[in-house]
Amino acid sequence: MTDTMQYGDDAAEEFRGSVREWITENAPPELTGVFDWRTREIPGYRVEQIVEAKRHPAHVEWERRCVEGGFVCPLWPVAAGGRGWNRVQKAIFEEELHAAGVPRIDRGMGEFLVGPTIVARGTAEQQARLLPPIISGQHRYCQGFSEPEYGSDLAGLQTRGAVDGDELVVTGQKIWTSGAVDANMIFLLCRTDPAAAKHRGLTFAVAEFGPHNGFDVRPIRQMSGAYDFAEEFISGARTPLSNVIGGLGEGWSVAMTTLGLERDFNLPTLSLDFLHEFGRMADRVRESGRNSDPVVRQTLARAWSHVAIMRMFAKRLLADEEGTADMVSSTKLFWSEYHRWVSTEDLDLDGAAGMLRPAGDGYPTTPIQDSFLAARAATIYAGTSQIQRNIIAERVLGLPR
Amino acid sequence: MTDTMQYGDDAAEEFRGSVREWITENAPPELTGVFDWRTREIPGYRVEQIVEAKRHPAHVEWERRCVEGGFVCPLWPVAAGGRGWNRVQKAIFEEELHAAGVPRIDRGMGEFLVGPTIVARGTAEQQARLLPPIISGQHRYCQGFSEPEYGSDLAGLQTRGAVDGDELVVTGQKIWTSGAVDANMIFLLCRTDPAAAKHRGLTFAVAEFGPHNGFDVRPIRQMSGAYDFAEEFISGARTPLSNVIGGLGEGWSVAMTTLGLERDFNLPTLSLDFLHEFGRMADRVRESGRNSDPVVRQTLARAWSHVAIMRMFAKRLLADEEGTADMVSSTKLFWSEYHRWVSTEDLDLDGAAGMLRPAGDGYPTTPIQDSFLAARAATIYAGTSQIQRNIIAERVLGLPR
Amino acid sequence: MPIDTRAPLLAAPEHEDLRRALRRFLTSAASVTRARAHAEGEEFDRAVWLRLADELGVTGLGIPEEFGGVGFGLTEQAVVLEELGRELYGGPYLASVVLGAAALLAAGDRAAQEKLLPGIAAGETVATLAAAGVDGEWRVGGPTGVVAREREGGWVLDGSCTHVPDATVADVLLVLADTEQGRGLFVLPAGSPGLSVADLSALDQTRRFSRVELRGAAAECAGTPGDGDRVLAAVLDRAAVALGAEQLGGAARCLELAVEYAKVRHQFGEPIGRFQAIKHLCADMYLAVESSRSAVMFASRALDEETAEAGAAASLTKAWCSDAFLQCAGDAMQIHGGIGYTWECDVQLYFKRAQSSKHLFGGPAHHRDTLAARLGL
Amino acid sequence: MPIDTRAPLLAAPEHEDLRRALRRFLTSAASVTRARAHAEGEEFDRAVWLRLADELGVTGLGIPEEFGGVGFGLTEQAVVLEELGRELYGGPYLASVVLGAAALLAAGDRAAQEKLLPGIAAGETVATLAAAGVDGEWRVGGPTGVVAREREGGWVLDGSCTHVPDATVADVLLVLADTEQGRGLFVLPAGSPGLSVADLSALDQTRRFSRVELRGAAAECAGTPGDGDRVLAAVLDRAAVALGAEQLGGAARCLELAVEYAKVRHQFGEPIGRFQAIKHLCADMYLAVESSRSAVMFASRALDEETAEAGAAASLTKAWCSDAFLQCAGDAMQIHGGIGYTWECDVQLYFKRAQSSKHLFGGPAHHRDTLAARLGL
Repeated sequence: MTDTMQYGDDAAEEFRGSVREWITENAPPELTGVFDWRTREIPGYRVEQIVEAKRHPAHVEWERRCVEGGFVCPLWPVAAGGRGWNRVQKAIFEEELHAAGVPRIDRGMGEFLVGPTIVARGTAEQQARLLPPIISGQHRYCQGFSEPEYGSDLAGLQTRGAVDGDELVVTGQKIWTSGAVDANMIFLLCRTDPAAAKHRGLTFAVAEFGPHNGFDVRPIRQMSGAYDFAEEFISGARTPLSNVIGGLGEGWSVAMTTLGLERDFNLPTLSLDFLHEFGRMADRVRESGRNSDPVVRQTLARAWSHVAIMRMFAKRLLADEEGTADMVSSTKLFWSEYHRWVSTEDLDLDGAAGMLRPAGDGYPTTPIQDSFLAARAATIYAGTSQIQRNIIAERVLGLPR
Repeated sequence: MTDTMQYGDDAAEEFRGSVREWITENAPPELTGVFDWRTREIPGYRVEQIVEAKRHPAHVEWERRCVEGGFVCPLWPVAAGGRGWNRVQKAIFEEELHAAGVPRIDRGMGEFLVGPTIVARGTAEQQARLLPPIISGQHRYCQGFSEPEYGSDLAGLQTRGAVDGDELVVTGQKIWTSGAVDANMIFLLCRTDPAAAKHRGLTFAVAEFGPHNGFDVRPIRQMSGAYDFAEEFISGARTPLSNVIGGLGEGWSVAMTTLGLERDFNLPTLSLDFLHEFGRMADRVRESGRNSDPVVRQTLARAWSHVAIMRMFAKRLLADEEGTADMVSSTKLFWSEYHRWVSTEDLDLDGAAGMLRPAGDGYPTTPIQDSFLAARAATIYAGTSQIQRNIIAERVLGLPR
Repeated sequence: MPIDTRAPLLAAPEHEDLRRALRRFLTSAASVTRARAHAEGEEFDRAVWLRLADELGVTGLGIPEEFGGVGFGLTEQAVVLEELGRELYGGPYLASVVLGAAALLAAGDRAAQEKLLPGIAAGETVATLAAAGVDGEWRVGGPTGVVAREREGGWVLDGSCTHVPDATVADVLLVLADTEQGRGLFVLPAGSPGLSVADLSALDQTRRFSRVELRGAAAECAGTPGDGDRVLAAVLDRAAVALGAEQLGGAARCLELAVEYAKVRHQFGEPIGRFQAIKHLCADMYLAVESSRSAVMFASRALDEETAEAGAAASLTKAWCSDAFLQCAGDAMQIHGGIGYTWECDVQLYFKRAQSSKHLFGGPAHHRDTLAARLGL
Repeated sequence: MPIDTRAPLLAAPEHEDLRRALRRFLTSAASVTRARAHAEGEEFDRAVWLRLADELGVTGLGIPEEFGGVGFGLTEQAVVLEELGRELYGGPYLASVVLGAAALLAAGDRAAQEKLLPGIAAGETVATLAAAGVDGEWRVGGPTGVVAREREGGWVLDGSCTHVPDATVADVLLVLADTEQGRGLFVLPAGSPGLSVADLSALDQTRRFSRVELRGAAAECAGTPGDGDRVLAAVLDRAAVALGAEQLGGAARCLELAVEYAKVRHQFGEPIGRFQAIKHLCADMYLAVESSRSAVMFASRALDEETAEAGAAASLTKAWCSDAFLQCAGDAMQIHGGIGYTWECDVQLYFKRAQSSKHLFGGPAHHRDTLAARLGL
């Protein structure tokens, strides 16, 4: 049934009812007050703020119930410990969580990248050993792909992987590692055969992450003051060969599987978050009486238009799983450029008051300032706006390379 | 004295006084009513409108006085029949004409391109024979460079020139010939040595223009309904070898001289014309009471800002003749993109009324509609906005080709 | 205002069947080449119109079954309008099937509906609506140039109305006029005594507008005098989305023309489509087209289902698609270079249609301000 | 409004000498590296400030000779501000030499001028102006948070003022305060009883702002009570152009940083500066920089010569340079990729300065509206 479920049809609405009921029964009432979960997908929140919110007893209890109820990693196959949901179900679940003001318990890169890669390319032994700790939260992954000179250009990476007995020994440097602050595992690409051609001789492996295993983690401070990314100097990090996914020298192909999964976009939830953010901006404008300023009205109308269209993009993506590859670059470009624009307009509404930050050590900022600063990263990471336009022109429109 | 004259210094102001006096004494009073000469440099006027205005007796009389007074082709050396003015003097003269609401008598491409090319590269005999009829208005030139497949890419042009006795016989096709409607002479590039490398073997010549000399002129209708350009099919057009400038096979180098002269920009006058156009838009807004609409006010403030900056660009160009090559692409990009924007805003101010044209045959339009349509050509001709940005990036900023 | 998360969204397979059939038909029988001929004076081709009605069934699509239509909504009509917009079709689809039918349906006059809607649905009756103010703006509560007076049990109209689409080919005119009770909707057949229709010269020659003069012309009132502004408001929301769909079609076609040209036109030894500047213009056009498509899908469904955000969605769509179409037509022209602004190039026809449609039924700034009001700002 | 066509325009050779000397000095003694240290808590380096005053003579540039200055105008100061802006210099040039001196000159109080201007010109006295409203906006006629009362032949100030630049390093404070006769300008030395100054946390850490609290602090009135709004209006036009010049410097430096990085950063085997998308971003930044330069030249000269368009030129300049600087800083960041938004990269300092300066002395929309008014709209 769920395979043919269409977003909005009777089966979907029945599903919606059932998850809503479960949420109502299980979400701790005080959880909504811990954090504004309705905007957590929007660039601008600091990892440390979210990490702290997750330590709240209400969140800990909610996490326990979600794990027990089987609502973690729900897109994973049942055999892998998931629910085997399709994207429509996940979107509906997240919509209901958003409506309730509580977060989905996600496992970050473990859930979206590592797990599905292991499901697709790992052995049965690897699946049995590596997937459950992701669901339980015991393994928290970060990604080790980018290197200082090879951001968009993976095939040239230089980090070495040497086989030593039944272990792989990794030496080199990685950068732009998001989630490194909180991670205890890493999945990475390293070059195990330096003699092979550029995109051959790469190996994909998971490894324990931290100083105890040769990872000298240096958090990278962003202009917002947050440390959402890190750089690692890797000297002799070890991992058993049984942690190599897809076999030695097969890393390029495995990495392409992983990067394909980055398309498992979160636009349905993101667009709801942007709508929530718009609502807060509209409330501020109403409170200040500036809703009578025709220039401000034009701006807010443009903002809502973007969000409504983004919401519709999300529905189109959900309705048409086949054609989505064509649209992923478009939707990334659309929301990241929108957010760069709207977050500037939002801060501009504060006028001179927006020049000041809250007092305190370590460059604290207002949520609007956070958004303004973080929005500048979103047009760069996961493919710059320039690269997205290239992809649209070449892959979607067929212009010559 | 005039060589060291600075725009705005005492010598320049003395010069201004003298030309103003001459204009006051010589401009026929009724000439200002014949046409809105203050906006004639802005894209949007049709060649046929200007041709008609020039037939008015007041204009004929004004032209006669300007020729007699030696105010035609004033940048040409005195020996060539000009006044040997520098650009500052020409700009001041044009400012005074603009203030008086009367046109400068210009000789179009004859004055700006052909004449200076002949001065630089022609023989004494050619100068004596070919320059005076430009000043008198007897020779009216159009330009035969572009070909259908070679717009921006001159070196590949295909029109053939064969030497037959003491004549050059030209066969081929030219396009985007502006001024063809009114011209009786052409300067063109043709390939006289097909065996030579791409940009060698070209020859630059002037020739009589018209059906009597093998030029089958087919006016190109623009979307405005005007015929400002033409395409020519050239079958055996003849011109004496004495009309070859710079020698057979030297055409590329002569053409580079000519194209360098396209930099003899008219920004000082153009910016005054844009200011005049802005004034008309501001008047319309005031009359309709829309000056109280904050959205419209923002638009008009932006428009005036562009014009004021353009005016200042013009002064900087005048003050710094050496550094101008760096700025020519910038000013072209600036004014053409500005005009594309402002002419749309201008027509938008008319709302639904702007959907209608004046009645009459042949697609007559209002001046605002004319501007709106013609502005789309200006971001294309004389180097598209894309090409101007390339030039700025490579030649001015030094980014790699 | 919440954005409804429930409505199913995907264009049904039947929509795609309709789209394919219509595109096949238009390409052969009513392509932009015919639109150009129409622009240069060719008469309205009623045979093509009747084939659209009979063979494709598009005229009855949005009219209830009880009045001889198919009983679908704007969602389905949007497919038709997009396809017509791709070819700049010059027939009275917007005038008759969108404005005319919507006005009759909104006015709720059963007798008028039974009399006129079956003919409109069948394509046999061409209707149009005269409702622009004296300045050409279609606005609820705006000034109207027509006065209706009761006389001898009927009504008599005097005055004039501009920006009436396709009035010269209409069989029946619906006219919004002032009465002592407020504005009302009136009906009179073409050729009525005292009615004269004159074509206007338009920037966009592919869509014909007329000025309608009324000198004591007899007319019937459809619905209730005084109810005209409510009727017009309902019509304008539908018209905004319908025109948005048409603009989407034009924008999409401009993108195609630009991409096709960029693949074949060479400069400096390469197809210009290999230059990143051209690629990025095209990518931005693609985003403009697909965002417009999202807007049209959102708004047509919202109006069909009468959701709370229907009005906001309509305003959004007209503003958004207007900007997107002009962007795409302008950039297609830029990519075509010199050829693009010649009379012979189809791109200029789209460019003029884009600028003109932008101001039909209210410009983008007006719609954004209305949208803000509808969001409670 | 006509745009004056007469004024000579080219930067005089002496300006270029000043520019070169200043750039040399700043690069070695007060580069953006020092600005970063200052942002992270380093104290104001008075030695560098005094060298700027003594060796470069920039503090007296715009002050009349009779008060110990050089007697030049904004045209010359603009060169200085552009260079300071290039390095995000964190000293009190804007506060003391632009705001402080301009306020004293506008207020026209000879005694106060003779007492304070020579010190400001010599760099020995650092002044600042507290004139923002309670919301941080510097606006003529806006709400002020300070009240001045006459007592025992002098004046006493109570209240508070936010967004006071460099107040923690100022030797003397000029304060705009409400009196019974209207607003007036008041002077009090740093350390006065009842005066307290606290640094504010700012988005842009390279420029320090303070909150000034006044509790019965004694002050002298400079000029006439009631004349404060006129004084503020004169100061604000000069401040708008001065800040515009500083923004121009920041924008120009961002362009340089972007171009330098685009030449050396390789991706896909090529310097990224070979990609047309990067080239065109840089070309548009160049246009933003050079148009800003034109605006600054226009406005500084117009204010110096008190031409009819001086006010319009000032508003234009603040609006234009604000947009240009944010554009250039943002695009420089985009071109730098991931590195660009790290704390370690200088581009982020420019980016924050750009957004912050945009709202100092009124944002772009405010200035455009003022410009429209000054054009008679």
